[in-house]
Amino acid sequence: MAITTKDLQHLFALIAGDIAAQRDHLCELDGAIGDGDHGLAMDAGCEAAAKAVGGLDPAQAAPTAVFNAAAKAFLNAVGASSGPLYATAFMRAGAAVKDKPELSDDDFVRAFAVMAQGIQERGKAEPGEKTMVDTWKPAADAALKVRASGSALAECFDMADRAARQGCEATRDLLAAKGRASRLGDRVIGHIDPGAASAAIIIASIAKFARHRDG
Amino acid sequence: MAITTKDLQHLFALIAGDIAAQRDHLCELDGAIGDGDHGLAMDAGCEAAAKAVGGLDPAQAAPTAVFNAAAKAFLNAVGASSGPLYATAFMRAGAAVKDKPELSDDDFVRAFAVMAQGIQERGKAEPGEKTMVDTWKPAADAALKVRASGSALAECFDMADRAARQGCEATRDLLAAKGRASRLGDRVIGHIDPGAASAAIIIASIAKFARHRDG
Amino acid sequence: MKTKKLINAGADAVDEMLQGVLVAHPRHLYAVEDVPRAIIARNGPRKGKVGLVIGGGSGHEPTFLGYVGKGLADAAAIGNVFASPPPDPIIACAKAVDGGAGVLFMYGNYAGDVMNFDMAAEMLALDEIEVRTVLTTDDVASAPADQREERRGVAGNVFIFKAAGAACDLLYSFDEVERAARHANARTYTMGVALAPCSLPQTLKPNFLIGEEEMEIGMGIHGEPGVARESLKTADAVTDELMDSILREMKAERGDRVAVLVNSLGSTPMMELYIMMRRVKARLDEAGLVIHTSLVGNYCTSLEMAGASITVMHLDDELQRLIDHPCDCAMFAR
Amino acid sequence: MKTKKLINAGADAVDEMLQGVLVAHPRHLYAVEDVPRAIIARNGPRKGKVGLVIGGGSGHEPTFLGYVGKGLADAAAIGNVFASPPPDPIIACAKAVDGGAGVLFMYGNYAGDVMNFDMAAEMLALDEIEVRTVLTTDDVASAPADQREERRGVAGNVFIFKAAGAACDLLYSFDEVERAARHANARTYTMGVALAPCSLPQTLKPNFLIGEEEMEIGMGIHGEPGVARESLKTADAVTDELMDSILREMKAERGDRVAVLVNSLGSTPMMELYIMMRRVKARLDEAGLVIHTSLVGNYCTSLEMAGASITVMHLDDELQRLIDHPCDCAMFAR
Ligand SMILES: Nc1ncnc2c1ncn2[C@@H]1O[C@H](COP(=O)(O)OP(=O)(O)O)[C@@H](O)[C@H]1O
Ligand SMILES: Nc1ncnc2c1ncn2[C@@H]1O[C@H](COP(=O)(O)OP(=O)(O)O)[C@@H](O)[C@H]1O
Ligand SMILES: [Mg+2]
Ligand SMILES: [Mg+2]
Ligand SMILES: [Mg+2]
Ligand SMILES: [Mg+2]
Repeated sequence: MAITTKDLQHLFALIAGDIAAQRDHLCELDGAIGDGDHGLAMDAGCEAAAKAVGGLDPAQAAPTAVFNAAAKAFLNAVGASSGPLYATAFMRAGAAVKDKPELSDDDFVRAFAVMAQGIQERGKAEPGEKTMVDTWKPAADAALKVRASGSALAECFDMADRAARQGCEATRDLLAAKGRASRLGDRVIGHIDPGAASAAIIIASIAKFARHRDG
Repeated sequence: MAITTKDLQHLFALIAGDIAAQRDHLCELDGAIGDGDHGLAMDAGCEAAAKAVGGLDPAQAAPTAVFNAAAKAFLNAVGASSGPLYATAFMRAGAAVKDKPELSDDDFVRAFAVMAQGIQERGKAEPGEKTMVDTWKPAADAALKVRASGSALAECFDMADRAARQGCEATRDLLAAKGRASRLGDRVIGHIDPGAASAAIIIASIAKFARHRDG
Repeated sequence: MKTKKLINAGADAVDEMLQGVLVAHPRHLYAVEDVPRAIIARNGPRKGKVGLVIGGGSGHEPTFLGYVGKGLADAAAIGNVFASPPPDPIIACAKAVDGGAGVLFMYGNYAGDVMNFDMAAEMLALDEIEVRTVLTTDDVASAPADQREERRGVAGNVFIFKAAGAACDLLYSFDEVERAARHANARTYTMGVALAPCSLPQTLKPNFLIGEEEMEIGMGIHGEPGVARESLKTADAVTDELMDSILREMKAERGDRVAVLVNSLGSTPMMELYIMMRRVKARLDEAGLVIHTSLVGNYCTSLEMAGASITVMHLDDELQRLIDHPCDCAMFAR
Repeated sequence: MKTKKLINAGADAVDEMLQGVLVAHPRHLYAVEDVPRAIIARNGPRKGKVGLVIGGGSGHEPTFLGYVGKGLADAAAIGNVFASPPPDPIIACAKAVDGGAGVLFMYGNYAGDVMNFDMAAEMLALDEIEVRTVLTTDDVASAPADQREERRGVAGNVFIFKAAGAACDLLYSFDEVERAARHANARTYTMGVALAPCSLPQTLKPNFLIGEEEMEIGMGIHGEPGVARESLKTADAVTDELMDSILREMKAERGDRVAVLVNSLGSTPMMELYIMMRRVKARLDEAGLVIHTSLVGNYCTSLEMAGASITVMHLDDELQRLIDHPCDCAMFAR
């Protein structure tokens, strides 16, 4: 069963709700090693994206338009670090599904993987630098790998979710090399990276979405 | 036994000590209906006065010089409302004892009474307007009256002290007509006037001084 | 719990501040020799010009010393925190700025200031320096309209001093300076609101208590209680409440011009002031009034008190000219 | 417990602030049509002049929009509180100020700002508008001296933007503007100390925790942790600690001139800043350095954060000329 524009609209709404529920928690995480606004940025961005995407006519708009609308809305609502990172992610996803009226499971996993790649390229960050890349990269790798072995979408994203959570948790012991936290030396040890935490929430939402479709 | 310059030096030191001990309490009273600095002003003023007076050579300086030095030092250390009020009080006392090498009990009571009068004239305040006049005026009246009946100095100032405390306490129920508190309408009801309270402390110090001399 | 401050000994704060002011602004300001609390404009006073001496307690910076300079005040006498200066520095100021045309004292209407400046004026009379006094009384909250002369002087000082200083700089006669100063004061209205207290450097304790959800309408700039304690409202609602009082008294006609000051009491940031400014503009538009000039920022503070005040000066042609007249002060230039 | 603020809805604070700024300063500033976060100088941009676009998060007022005006920046792109603006308003600023001689982007070195401004520059390149970028990196606390380009940009922005804006106004070529801007940045050093946090308008919760007797040396202007948490010291001791770091790096020679900024992070009052200024002067005297100009006040804030920073710009003849060049901004004039 293919993934339609309508499904993607649901997905963006799901993400926005899950992020909103963690807004204050994400601000607290950012307060410890950053400037305390990451929850606000992600909440504003995801809400704007869901709203822009929700406003599209599913009969007219292909999945590529969904991702592009999300990119634009997220970026303009947020700025900050998260804005360009997620806008780039969504734009890459949009490019990867160009011309497709709806998405196969393979298409969807590929879109997911290029999102991770887009984030990494925009931020010029490597894994291990205590950023959201530490969540996105292992999650994308896991999804691709499980999909290559022929598993269903739900299973791909279950494994992605697990990898994301591990990657996020592992940022606790890392020094930061990118972003605001990179100036703090070993004072960041013991704190999870807020961008890694919000990424894990988003990936959990996607896993929920995939489970719901397959189940 | 006449009151000498040396005695007056002790008196000013006594007052400075007693006011210093109540500095924070006076600030609290002023915080409720004024700007919270009355303890600082009285402490700085009395300390400066005691220091200036203490620096005089008792062999050279007559009582008038003591009061004038106190006036100048108090005024320059303080400004505020209390500065001109107490400076005027001390100047009047100085004028009242001009040319006297030392003070008889009558002289001392008269000096006390003109202090009260000086405060009243400088501030243009009548009793009942919730100011230090509500302490000074009844105290001066009491001292004069008791002295006229021939009592000893200690008794004069015991009665002055009692009248001062009553006058001070009575400001609690008054509306304010002068000073910062005069803009507050009935919000001042229930609060003692800080200037009335510091005046009561000073008069209590004088009573202690008089008791000590007579006793 | 003590308020944290970047000070040395609390009792030295005012004098050390003044030392810092002089080293920061040597081209604008100096202190009279041996009278460190008498701060004089380098380029202000001159022969034939009425000398303008302002002053009051410390803790309101840039009021008073920030408004000393060419085209504004010639000198400021500086007191302890929230306390009038004693007569000595006032006298030193007057002598330093006397250009033979008279010396005008201008300061906020507080009992302490009145007594100290009056004592100074009495002593200056002995030296045949003619002194007159114009008290500022712009704080609408501090007395009813029919007792205007009982009111306190607050942030409106900025506009009132500015107008008077311009009149002096334009070499108005002593009579005319006095008239213009009274006129400026009579047409200036301020209302403030406080959200949180400040602490004096000597005590480091909050100088009043206020609930976590409360605000105090009409609080004085020394933390003196105001007219009412209410629960905190939105910026628009608070601005409306302040503007209602001001507009009610001002009795301006549609098309009249005003000067506006949205002032922080200390720790309220510019973001909040400009949010209020937006509403001030809406209210003035509604009343058909035209903003000729506006100031937004820290102009008359109470150390780190949280809150803001709104001042409106009801301009006429003369006041507009005086407000537009250039001035060059250490902390304020036009 | 919530921080009390004079705002309406927290999410509207930035836009309402900008509306207030525009009604307060109509002769200085306007916003690009339909792009309210792109604030342009009325008298700045002109043909043949390099256009200077600055920008960053809100909450630092008067940084950034207060430095938009003739002789300084031509435009500011404004982000949410403590968040870089997105590319759209940056692009709108660049287009509005492009005089055909190139557009220079200047902003503090933060990952978010770099990504957004870079995206904007990429998109402007498609429109054949040539953009170059000079990041400010004056915060000594934020990286060791051998990683100068990793440092954050903080209050030194004021002097660095001022120098670059003057170079633009003097019609320096694009190459020369860029060189002067880098030169200004390279010679500017800032160290700050925070005493108490601020709260974002959307959360009204303190953005960091700090003990009742503690201070944070080198805290960032968004409340990012600094280099060390210590117990609060006297103003002189704190100033010494900040000046030690600055002087150690600056390597100035006796007789050299400097520009000094003692800046409040928000709620620290002028009294405390001038007490620090006094000590700054003593330290500079000791080092044989001459203060050419000094600024003391709220120049680069973090909402109502308590604390202060000291900036020293090590002048040479060119920087001195640029710093002295007149400018006329809504919140800053020379
Ligand atoms: N160069 C980068 N590459 C990838 N992620 C980054 C980079 N810089 C910052 N981040 C992520 O952004 C998060 C902070 O985002 P946010 O708080 O929204 O922005 P800001 O730092 O501008 O306040 C960090 O926790 C980190 O995960
Ligand atoms: N006109 C006046 N006459 C007599 N006493 C006055 C007058 N004005 C003020 N006071 C007294 O001064 C006290 C306040 O003194 P203080 O706090 O030192 O000065 P300030 O009001 O300048 O802060 C008041 O409590 C009151 O007793
Ligand atoms: Mg952040
Ligand atoms: Mg008082
Ligand atoms: Mg006082
Ligand atoms: Mg941020």
